[in-house]
Amino acid sequence: MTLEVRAVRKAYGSVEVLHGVDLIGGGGDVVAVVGANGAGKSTLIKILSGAESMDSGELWLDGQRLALRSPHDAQAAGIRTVYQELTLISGLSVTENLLLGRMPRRAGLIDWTEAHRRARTLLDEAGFSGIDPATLAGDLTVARQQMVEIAKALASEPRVLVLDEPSAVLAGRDLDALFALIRRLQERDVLIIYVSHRLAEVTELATSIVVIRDGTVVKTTEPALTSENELITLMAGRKLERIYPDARPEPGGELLTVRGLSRPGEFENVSFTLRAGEIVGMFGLVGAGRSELARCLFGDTRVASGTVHLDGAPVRFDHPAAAISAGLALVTEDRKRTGMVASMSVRDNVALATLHARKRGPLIDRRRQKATVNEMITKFDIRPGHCAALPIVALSGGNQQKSILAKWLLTQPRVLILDEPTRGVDMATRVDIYRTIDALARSGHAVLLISSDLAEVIGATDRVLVMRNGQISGEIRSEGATEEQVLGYSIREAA
Amino acid sequence: SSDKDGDGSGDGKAKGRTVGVANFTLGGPYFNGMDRAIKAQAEGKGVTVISTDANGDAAKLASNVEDLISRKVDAVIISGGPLESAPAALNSLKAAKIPVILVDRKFQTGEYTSWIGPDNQRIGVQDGEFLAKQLPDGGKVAIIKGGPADNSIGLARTNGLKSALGKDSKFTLVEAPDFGNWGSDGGLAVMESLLASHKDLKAVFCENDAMCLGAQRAIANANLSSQIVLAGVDGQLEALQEIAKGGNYVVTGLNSADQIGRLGLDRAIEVLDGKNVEKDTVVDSPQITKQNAQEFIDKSKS
Amino acid sequence: MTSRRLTKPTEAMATSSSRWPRFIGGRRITPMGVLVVLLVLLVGILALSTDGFLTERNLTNLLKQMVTTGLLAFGMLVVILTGGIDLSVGSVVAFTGIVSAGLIADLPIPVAMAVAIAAGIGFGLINGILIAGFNLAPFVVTLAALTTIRGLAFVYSEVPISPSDPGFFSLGTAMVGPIPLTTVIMFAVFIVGGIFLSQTPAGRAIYAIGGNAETVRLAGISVRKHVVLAYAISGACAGLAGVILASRVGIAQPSVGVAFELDAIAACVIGGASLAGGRGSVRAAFGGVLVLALINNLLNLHGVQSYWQQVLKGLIIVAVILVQRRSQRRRA
Amino acid sequence: MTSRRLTKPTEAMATSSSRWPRFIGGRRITPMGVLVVLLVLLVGILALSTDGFLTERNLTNLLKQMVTTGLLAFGMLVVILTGGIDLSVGSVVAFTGIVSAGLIADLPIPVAMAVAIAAGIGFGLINGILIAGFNLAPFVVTLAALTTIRGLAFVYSEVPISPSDPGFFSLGTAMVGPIPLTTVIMFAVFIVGGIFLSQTPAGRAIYAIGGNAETVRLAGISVRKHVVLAYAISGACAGLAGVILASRVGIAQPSVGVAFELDAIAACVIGGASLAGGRGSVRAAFGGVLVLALINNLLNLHGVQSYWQQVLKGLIIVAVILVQRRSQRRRA
Ligand SMILES: Nc1ncnc2c1ncn2[C@@H]1O[C@H](COP(=O)(O)OP(=O)(O)OP(=O)(O)O)[C@@H](O)[C@H]1O
Ligand SMILES: Nc1ncnc2c1ncn2[C@@H]1O[C@H](COP(=O)(O)OP(=O)(O)OP(=O)(O)O)[C@@H](O)[C@H]1O
Ligand SMILES: [Mg+2]
Ligand SMILES: [Mg+2]
Repeated sequence: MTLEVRAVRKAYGSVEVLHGVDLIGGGGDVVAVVGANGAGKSTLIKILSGAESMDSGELWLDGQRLALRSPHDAQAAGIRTVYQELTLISGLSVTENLLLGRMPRRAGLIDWTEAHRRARTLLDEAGFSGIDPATLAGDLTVARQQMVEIAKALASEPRVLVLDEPSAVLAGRDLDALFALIRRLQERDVLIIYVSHRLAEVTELATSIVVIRDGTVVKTTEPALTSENELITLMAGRKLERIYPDARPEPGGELLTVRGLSRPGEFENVSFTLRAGEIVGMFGLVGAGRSELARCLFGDTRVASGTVHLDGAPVRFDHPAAAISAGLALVTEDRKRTGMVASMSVRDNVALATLHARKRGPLIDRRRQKATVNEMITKFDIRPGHCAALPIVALSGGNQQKSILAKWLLTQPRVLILDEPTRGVDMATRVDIYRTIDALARSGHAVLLISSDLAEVIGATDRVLVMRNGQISGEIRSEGATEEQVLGYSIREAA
Repeated sequence: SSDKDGDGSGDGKAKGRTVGVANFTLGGPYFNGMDRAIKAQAEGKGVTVISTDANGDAAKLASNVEDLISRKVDAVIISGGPLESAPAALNSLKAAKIPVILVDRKFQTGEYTSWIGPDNQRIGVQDGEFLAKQLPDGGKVAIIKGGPADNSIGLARTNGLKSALGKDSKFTLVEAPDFGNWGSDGGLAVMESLLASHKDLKAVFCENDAMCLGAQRAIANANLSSQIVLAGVDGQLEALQEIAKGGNYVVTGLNSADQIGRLGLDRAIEVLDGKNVEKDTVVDSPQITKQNAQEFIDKSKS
Repeated sequence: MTSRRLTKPTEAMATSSSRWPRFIGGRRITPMGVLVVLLVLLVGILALSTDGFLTERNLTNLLKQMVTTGLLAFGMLVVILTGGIDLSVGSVVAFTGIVSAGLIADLPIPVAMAVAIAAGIGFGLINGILIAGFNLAPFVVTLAALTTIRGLAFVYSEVPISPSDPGFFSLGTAMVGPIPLTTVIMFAVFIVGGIFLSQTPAGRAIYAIGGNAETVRLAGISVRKHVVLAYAISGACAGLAGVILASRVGIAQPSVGVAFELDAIAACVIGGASLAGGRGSVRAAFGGVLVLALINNLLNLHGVQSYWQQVLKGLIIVAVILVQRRSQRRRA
Repeated sequence: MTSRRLTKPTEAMATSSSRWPRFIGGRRITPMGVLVVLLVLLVGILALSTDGFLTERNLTNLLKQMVTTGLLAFGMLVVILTGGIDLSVGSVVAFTGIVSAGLIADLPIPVAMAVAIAAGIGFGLINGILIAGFNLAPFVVTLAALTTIRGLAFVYSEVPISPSDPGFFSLGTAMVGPIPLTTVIMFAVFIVGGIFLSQTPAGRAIYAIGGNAETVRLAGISVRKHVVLAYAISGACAGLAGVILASRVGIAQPSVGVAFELDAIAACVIGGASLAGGRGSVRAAFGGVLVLALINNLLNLHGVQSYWQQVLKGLIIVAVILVQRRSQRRRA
């Protein structure tokens, strides 16, 4: 079984985003597709899955030329895709989501017992036994929704399984479960096309690696024959001398002090401090309660008990506006749902948190606003350049993320809380982000970096807090800390 | 269940009579004037009135009547507005042996005890004849209709006018394409459109006064008050005042909701007292012009 | 320090649950519970505050009166589940009513009625094709349909038609034991419809489309077909309602049915349906129909003056959905 | 509304795929282009097929007759941008009209009118607070308001009120050169409103809320405040429209304004506004108002029978939005 992608070209309107991409893989292969944000990975995948049509080029599966007019065609050909965005129907049960369009019937009516049974087996086979098929998809955590997506793709016994950044919302055990699944599929002679920004995974899983830059394949190689650094250089098109910034000078006085903070059912008795000029990482498995903590600090949910001090003065934020004016900023984990306004332009999105900042009388000073936004676009190298007028949905995931970061930096925060800021962000962009927060820290700000990426949570920070089941289960100086230690705190039972 | 209601009316006598009023709509001055008249008359007579409003929905009228029956009213007055008939309502009333008085609107089908109302055709004719006198050398006369012909009240009025002017070759009649929906705002808009395409109008006939009042304003805005006269129907107070002023609002035919309403209630009581009553009573519709407008104003105010 | 900083947990709950209620407490809340309490309450008030309520006649009236709204509400629910809306039902009621009354001059009554209902389905199909096929906004398409179909009703006959043949009334007046035939028909529609929505692939697809049409398409299910089906169902219900109404009133009017769609929608939402699509239940929608009917009955039996009835009806509806929202919050 | 956004991931997806390509090359293609072509077309047809059209009187009529729909449409647009809808405007028109006419018995005319408009704003505030504060479905809240406020109009006065003081009519009849004062007011509202929506923080916030309320809240902007503001604006426009209409007709009727909301909504959507919120422009909405006015004028000048007018009006509206949709597709 072989899948061949030959010289695929794709343009959106007048902009060509794929300039003749080639890719080949056989049964049991794991072909990793890596590339910077906006390189064209998702576009390529949309073409493979029939969601987008290609302008020129050919797709061959087992010596047969494929003409994919719709996702349905692709599925008929045995190509199944798990997209970057979650597509489950939150109002329906996991069972119905898994068997959508293939529900078992008796006498024309749906046979629910049989349906749940099949769903159960699907989840078990995929190794996601923890999920109850009867629950509503919407009631599952983001991570588990991702797992259901994957199980759903497997339901039709695909010959080619395409995964677009599946690990973005997974961590710890969930990630292990995914890898185990991929290995099992390899044995079943399934071809897996795997898009990820986590190079560690890629080198661990892939049988071959395709590096895309700006819509062209710059190299096809194998883990054995390459290194993470080489890959990063290829993706970025330039050498990234070092990923993480140098150690910062000793931090100053306490800026944010949290004591015994609790919200029933979310987190309990959380205490820590952020000092001026320091970057503190926060690691935890999905569901550990980090995002809830972040939202609470930001005044989006009320403090049930405990105290927060800013510059030694007690503060109590009843809504985000209060937190923002006190100098806090929160980049949320869920870009689509809480990060951007899809119907608006990049400019409107970037300016959203500072609408009142640049005004002439009661009116917004459009010229100054435009100038400021364009500054940020260049500063963060948001692609395509001059995208201020484009709707933000036209940007690739990573560039959307950069736009949101820009929005918050415009509020000139003193304490910056980042919840999974590099989720789905390529290495070059990550380095930009690390640089930016490093610069912030050096100029006396405090940064709380919530992340499920072990390397970054250690590498980019001064200290690491680990959360488990809503409690701080450990704290380590990043200097010389190992991933095992951190992971240990996040799973070990008694601390 | 009908004998149960029999008892109802029995002890009904003891604690004073209850008369139900089924209004097809109260969304217009004429009809809620009717409703008020019935209530006013009832107070004098120590009769309780339960009034319902179907908001212009025939089915709701039927169910309202059923509700009234459930509430053991002794008689029902139906103010059917534009309704042609209400068989269901009449049938259930018949089944419950409850007398039915129709006011203003006589139903084509179905059994009722007694009807009191105007002769709309006649009013139209009156207006027509008056206009004929008013405009000796004829001219173009516009007709503003209230609504579709599912309401034959308006139809009768217009036909009345046509029968008076139509045969006279001096007159050309133009019907406005759009309806005035029985309201002043509608009358205004329709008149404005009319004036855009017919500059040479001599007179306007509206199927009710409310529309005429709007039309009059449109004519005034177009500075044509001296050229175009108006003729309406109903005797709405504002119209009477305009007519009394002696402006271009020259005539209307009284169709007194107040009078009909009061007579309606009296008729209901007579029936309940077992008197045998006239089946159909046409309330005459005196023509109201500058000469007699003031006295009708005084009447309606008293 | 902590001890001094005790905050009312309710406060915290309120905010947190208003955020994403569905993620805390796990279990999903149906508005059914609230509805039942509400209905019991209404019935209680009616029974105690009026003597007319528990009479056989009044109850029969109630059963008759809820038929039109009931039928329309079911059709509306199906459309709302797809994330759409059908404003044209009131006009369809008028059109099918007058056509059925008109046709029995030359056709046997059942045929005439069948033709009229078919016309209703036809209108639904057109709505559906315009909405799903050309992906136009349901609100505007059905709004235009409201206007056009109303016009057509008048084009068919300016004047009301009251058939002489008493057979025409039988549908609207026949009783099955103590229960009006029309009410039985309505219940049948709700039961069959309930099974359709919860137990058949098509029904589930309609739910799914309201949740995420894209996903449904990717699953190889035709979104178009099912959306068209939904509007056809709504059209069929409206057609049936129109025929029943004409037969019940005994006279068909081209002007009937104005604003009927609003009650139907209100019933669905009182029943907890989400106008965004994907959420709503047949049982609850029927509960909504009952609530509206009881409110009307309450106001009528108390002889509340017409305009005050309107004032109160609006206020009560708000109160009802307010209670529901609150209860969802608390349970969350 | 938040929940609505969350439950509709389809919107976002549909957006990125189908909507976005229209932006290639930076320039945004608004439905304005289509509208302009359409308007030119309509005017052309009118000018050629009728002799009445280009007369000063007819044009003045057009200017007068679009005022009510125009004012309502602007208010409606603001509400629609937040992802809501306001069905109560027709009733507000009736209420404010009759109140203003009633009050001038004891108050100076400007004061009376101001009070009436304030009442309109008051109703808007109540709608907004129920919707944003208690997070109820806009459709049902404003539907209930429609009923209640209509009732209140009749409670205030069952009978029409025609003030004797001619000063009351001046607002509705005064001319500014060849243009009616009321039309000037409407234009003013559109211009100021346009600036408000595109150039002020509050205006941008209203757009953003329609796109993603959750994001807006987390950006430290009060969603509640702005949604309430939107409904207050709609109420104010309706109040103004009511006062103007009463003054224009010279008689205030409690029964006026039924179904006005539908024309207002149609105008917005013909102007390309998305009922899901976040999309729509003031200029385009005004274009929609013009289209509707011209359609009516066309049908009237051709003396089309009223119910045929309804039939055609509906069909034309569908045709218009169909053309728009197609054109968007083709550019894609
Ligand atoms: N629907 C679209 N219309 C127009 N351009 C698009 C569209 N989707 C993506 N693009 C552009 O095509 C390019 C490739 O986008 P794509 O999503 O494939 O990047 P990617 O490699 O998946 O990036 P990321 O790692 O951030 O997901 C980007 O420049 C993006 O702006
Ligand atoms: N806006 C949201 N809507 C629904 N679920 C959410 C939302 N935000 C977080 N969750 C889910 O709630 C669960 C617990 O909250 P939280 O996100 O704080 O855990 P976490 O430690 O931050 O894990 P992660 O952030 O990596 O998902 C997580 O599984 C998360 O996926
Ligand atoms: Mg991507
Ligand atoms: Mg999180």
